Amino acid sequence: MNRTIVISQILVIEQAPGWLVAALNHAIIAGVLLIGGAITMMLQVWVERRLIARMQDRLGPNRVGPEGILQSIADGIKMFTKEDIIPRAADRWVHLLAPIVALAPIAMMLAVLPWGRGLVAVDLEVGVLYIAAVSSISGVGLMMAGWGSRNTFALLGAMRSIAQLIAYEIPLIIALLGIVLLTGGMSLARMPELQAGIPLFGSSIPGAPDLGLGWFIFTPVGLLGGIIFFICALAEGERTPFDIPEADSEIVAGYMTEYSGMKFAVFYIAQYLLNFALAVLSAVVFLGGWQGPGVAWLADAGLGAAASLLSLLWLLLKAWGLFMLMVVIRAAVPRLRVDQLMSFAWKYLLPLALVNVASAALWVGLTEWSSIEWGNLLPVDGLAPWQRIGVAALVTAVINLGATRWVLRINRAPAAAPVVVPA
Amino acid sequence: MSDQPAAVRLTAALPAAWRDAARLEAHAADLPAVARFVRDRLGYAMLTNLTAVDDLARGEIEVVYHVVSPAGGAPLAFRARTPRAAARLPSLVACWPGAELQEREAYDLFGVTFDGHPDLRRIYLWDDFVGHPMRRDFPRQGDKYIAGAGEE
Amino acid sequence: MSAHESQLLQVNIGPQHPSTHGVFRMEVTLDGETVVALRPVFGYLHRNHEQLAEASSYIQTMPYTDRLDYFNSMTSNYGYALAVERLAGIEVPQRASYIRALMSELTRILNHATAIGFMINDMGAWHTALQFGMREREKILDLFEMASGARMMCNYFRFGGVVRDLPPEFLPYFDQLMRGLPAFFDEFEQLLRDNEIIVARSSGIGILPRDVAAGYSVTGPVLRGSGVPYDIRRAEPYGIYGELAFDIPVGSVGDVYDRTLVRFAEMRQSYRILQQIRERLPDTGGGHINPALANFGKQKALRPPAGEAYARVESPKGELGFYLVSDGSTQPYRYKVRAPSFINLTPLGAMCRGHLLADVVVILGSIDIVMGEVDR
Amino acid sequence: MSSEQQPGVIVVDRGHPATRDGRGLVRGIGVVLRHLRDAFGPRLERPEQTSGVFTVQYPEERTPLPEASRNLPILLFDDDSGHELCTSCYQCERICPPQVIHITQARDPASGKAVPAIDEFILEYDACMSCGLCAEVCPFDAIKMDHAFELSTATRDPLTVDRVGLARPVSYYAQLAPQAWAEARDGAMKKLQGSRRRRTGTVGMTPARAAPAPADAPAAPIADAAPAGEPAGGEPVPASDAKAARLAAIRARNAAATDAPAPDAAPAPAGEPVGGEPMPAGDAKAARLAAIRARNAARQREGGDA
Repeated sequence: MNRTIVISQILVIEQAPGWLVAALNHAIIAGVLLIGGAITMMLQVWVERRLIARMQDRLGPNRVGPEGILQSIADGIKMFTKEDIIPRAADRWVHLLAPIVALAPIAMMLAVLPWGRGLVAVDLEVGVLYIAAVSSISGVGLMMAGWGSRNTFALLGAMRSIAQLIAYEIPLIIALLGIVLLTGGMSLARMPELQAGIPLFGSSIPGAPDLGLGWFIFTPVGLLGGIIFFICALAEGERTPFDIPEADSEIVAGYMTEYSGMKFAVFYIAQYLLNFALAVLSAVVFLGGWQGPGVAWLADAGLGAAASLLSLLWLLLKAWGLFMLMVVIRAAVPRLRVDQLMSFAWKYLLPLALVNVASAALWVGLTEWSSIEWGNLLPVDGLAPWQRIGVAALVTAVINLGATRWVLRINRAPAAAPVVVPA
Repeated sequence: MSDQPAAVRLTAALPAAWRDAARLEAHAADLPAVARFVRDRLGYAMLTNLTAVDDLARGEIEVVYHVVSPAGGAPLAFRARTPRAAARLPSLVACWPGAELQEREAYDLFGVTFDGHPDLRRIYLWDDFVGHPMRRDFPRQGDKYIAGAGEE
Repeated sequence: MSAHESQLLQVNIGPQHPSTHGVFRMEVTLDGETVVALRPVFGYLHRNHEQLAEASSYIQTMPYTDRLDYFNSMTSNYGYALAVERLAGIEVPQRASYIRALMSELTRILNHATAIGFMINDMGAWHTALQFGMREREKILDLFEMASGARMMCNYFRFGGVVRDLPPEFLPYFDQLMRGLPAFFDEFEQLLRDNEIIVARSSGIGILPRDVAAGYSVTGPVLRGSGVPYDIRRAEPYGIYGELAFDIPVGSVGDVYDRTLVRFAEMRQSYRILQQIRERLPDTGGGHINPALANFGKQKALRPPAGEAYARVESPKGELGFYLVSDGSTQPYRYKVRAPSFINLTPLGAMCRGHLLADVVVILGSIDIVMGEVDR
Repeated sequence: MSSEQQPGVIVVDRGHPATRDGRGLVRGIGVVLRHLRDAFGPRLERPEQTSGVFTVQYPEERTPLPEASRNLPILLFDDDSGHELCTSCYQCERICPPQVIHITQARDPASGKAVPAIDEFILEYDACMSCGLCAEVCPFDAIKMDHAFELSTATRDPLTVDRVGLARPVSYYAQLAPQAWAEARDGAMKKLQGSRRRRTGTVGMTPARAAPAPADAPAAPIADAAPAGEPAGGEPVPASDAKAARLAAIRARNAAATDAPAPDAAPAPAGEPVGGEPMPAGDAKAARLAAIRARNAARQREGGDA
């Protein structure tokens, strides 16, 4: 990673002790990320409300600030000044800690995401593993909230959220695993770098321009993986149609039922931040992250800072696009029932994710193994890399398409015997 | 109001059941038999409306049953009377499950006890309410319950 | 059965809950998320409407009937006016009957559009379907306001007719609305009907089989969804409904999905009826009210002869009946409302048993209740 | 299924399972996106449109109210002479379903005889349900339904509106409902001439003349009823205090006479208004009700002071 400029290296202060420099660097970066996160969350709420309003032939909040853009700040002030209620029967400390436990891991997720060319706060070699591990901690916070509130709705919501998180974490991670196989590493910072070049073939064709479009979503493995990952991200982030833990029409607000004021706002922030983090993650892993037309050109022209800025823009554009897709889905569809959610995870997503991992392995074999490793059964040595990618794409496309059709067909079984009112 | 041929058939088939055949007023004890005949033989599958009427002058409560046939036509009304002081009638829930909430309503507001009802509780008023407010002699107290509840 | 011991969970859904459509409570006993028992609890909105009516003169009750089913005050008015007209033997001129039917069918469209929207909301959608329904409802309410002076509490009907004839701006607005309605129906259906999630959430849920539905006294789209083609507009036609051509949509399974589809189809049938009414309306005669009762003093002093009358109309929610007993005075001796929302709740516990908690609100939504009518 | 054979019955189509596998969801998203696009286009203005923003930005934009629109009752007075059209015939008080109208009749200061004019007219806006029966029943076209609906207040007191707050000139109503007034005008004015002949001095003249012209200020009843700011800290202003007491007194006085709605009562003749035959039980009951209300009002005042 010789081209990577880690932010912390910008702020080298001569003659300062090393630990102080490191502490300052981390504090600044954390501050930037958290403030950015808060602003992002406010923008998200505003964008969501305005967009959904338009889809419903309304205007949405348009009073506070120009076009209502400060509405979230007004809401935030309201939240801050609201009375903080702790139910008498609640477990005080658990009730208090739950929002923090829910928010903290999500803030930690922001650290390892590559925000642009050379813009990564912490470059972990095991970024994917870290994300998977940290994101599941926030489920503990939800369970604490539901249990600590001593409210039946909250308890039901907590149970649902745990069941949902566990069920969807598996296909989510397996979908990531396919890409891990393709990239041969778990570093999130490296993933965008491997998605340069042109669609499908990346930079394997000599002489082809580096458009920054070699996104994994253009490969069959990445396409299926991306779709699975996005669906799981909806479920992880409790977005419609998977907002079952807080199904307001059924269990009022789920685990948040007994929360008010600032603690409620913390849950709210946690949720939107998680949605955004997952959108960024989807963009990084499947949509090329910060790659995009122009980045490589600027970098080659020696304009490193401009390239970083453009790459940041590309990433935000993709992440916001995915978030808006979430918004559109929220406007258009109702939520699933908890058993349908489970069966969707286990009967559709998990088998497809497993098939996708197999396809990914085949892809790696077809593009990188030599004929000897194939036991001389496949004479692949004579082919150019781009030809081998073409073959791999064809094979994996057939496998993935067939698997999808098969999974859809076997699950089209008649529903269980309906419950009938006794005469 | 009542469908003439059906009423005629009903009175002819159960001649002993009537206290006042012209109004299709049955004896309380014969009510289930009348209901079964109406439902099974005359085809009135739906008990559409159950109304209690407090006849203060005669000291009785009349319960009017409006039944309709899914095939159409005007509803058939038959009725039964019970003394106000000890209002009891057999429940028709076994015959028409749709009577359940309506009998509870009559019990709550008029104090008619329906024998054989599976779950005869007050439906609108709270459980320790005293009296049956739709009876004609229930005092009309204005907004006593809003602010004057502490006294009296 | 599982080997481990489990405890049942008691959950009170309501009286304050987002999906109880008012102040309604359900005591639900859950095993995990499966409903073991469900008891509806009523009375939070009870205001002794019937006693109020027995202490008022006949016309004074008319505005109170608006408050029964506050979505459909026009049909509530219609039922009450019909009962008093039967009791007192009042004739209704032809034009008044047409206006009444016009208002009833507009009411049906607005009720079904919002009822479906609310039910989809109960399924967890984010108000989109509801907003589309509300948009059309607003237009219909504009019409109601032109005619009656109020959007929701119309108080438009009088004994022997309606309070005033349609104003001149009514019909042009109505024609425009009619031009837009088919597009609304199509789009609404496109948005909802083939949506996999809605189908999955509603088919096979809350089945009320055909052979028990009538026994439970349910009426309206709930009964028709169960496959019984019972519609008072045809079973016992009132007003001009005997002269109008329309079909009765029925379901085949009797689940939530069938009820929704029946509502969809009924909106289209109402549209058909409205077209026929619009065609004939200019040729109708007789004025908007029976001349003998055109003076409000006559309405006020109405003393129906002693006797009883039961009149019912097909309100959008089902059979809305009014039972009146007169003792010859200016006040009814007995006034009883047969409220469809209330009686349609009879099989709620039976329909919900064995389903999941999430289905309970959907089943309740598919019954389409209004608490003003349930608790009276 | 037998219903399929019946004429006039259609069995609804439960849809086509072949269109599943997410295609329905995509169509739904398509509908939503179409609305998103249309919402940036022209506003929904004609009822035939089914897309486009249909909401109104309320305080700045208002949709015109149709002529028939009714909100709360007002009392008309003649622009030229300032005479109120009301003759205190008690018809509206009797018809009012929630019983929120309270009238006392004016008396000739010299002879003490009742004249066809009001001494006080109190209307509880907070309990009025805007049914419009009072306007319909009024034989003198004196009470009409207003279009003003922005009547929210911080306390309930200003919503008990008296003769001053209710008064509106005839021209105000004529502008609200030109057509209805055109039909009613001649009769109403003729009847006003008749009742004016029996009034003397300032009896029947609206006291609202001194107040700002209500036609310019639709929210006049509130301004009139709560002069110079809202009562602060729950301490009732003396004016509303007095009004509540006066209201209780009127109720107690009228309760006996107007207990049962008299069916054919003509405009009340001179002397104390007498309704139909008062029921023996109703008399006592109504008096008790008035006493309860007065007591409640008193307690509320005590609570407010404490």
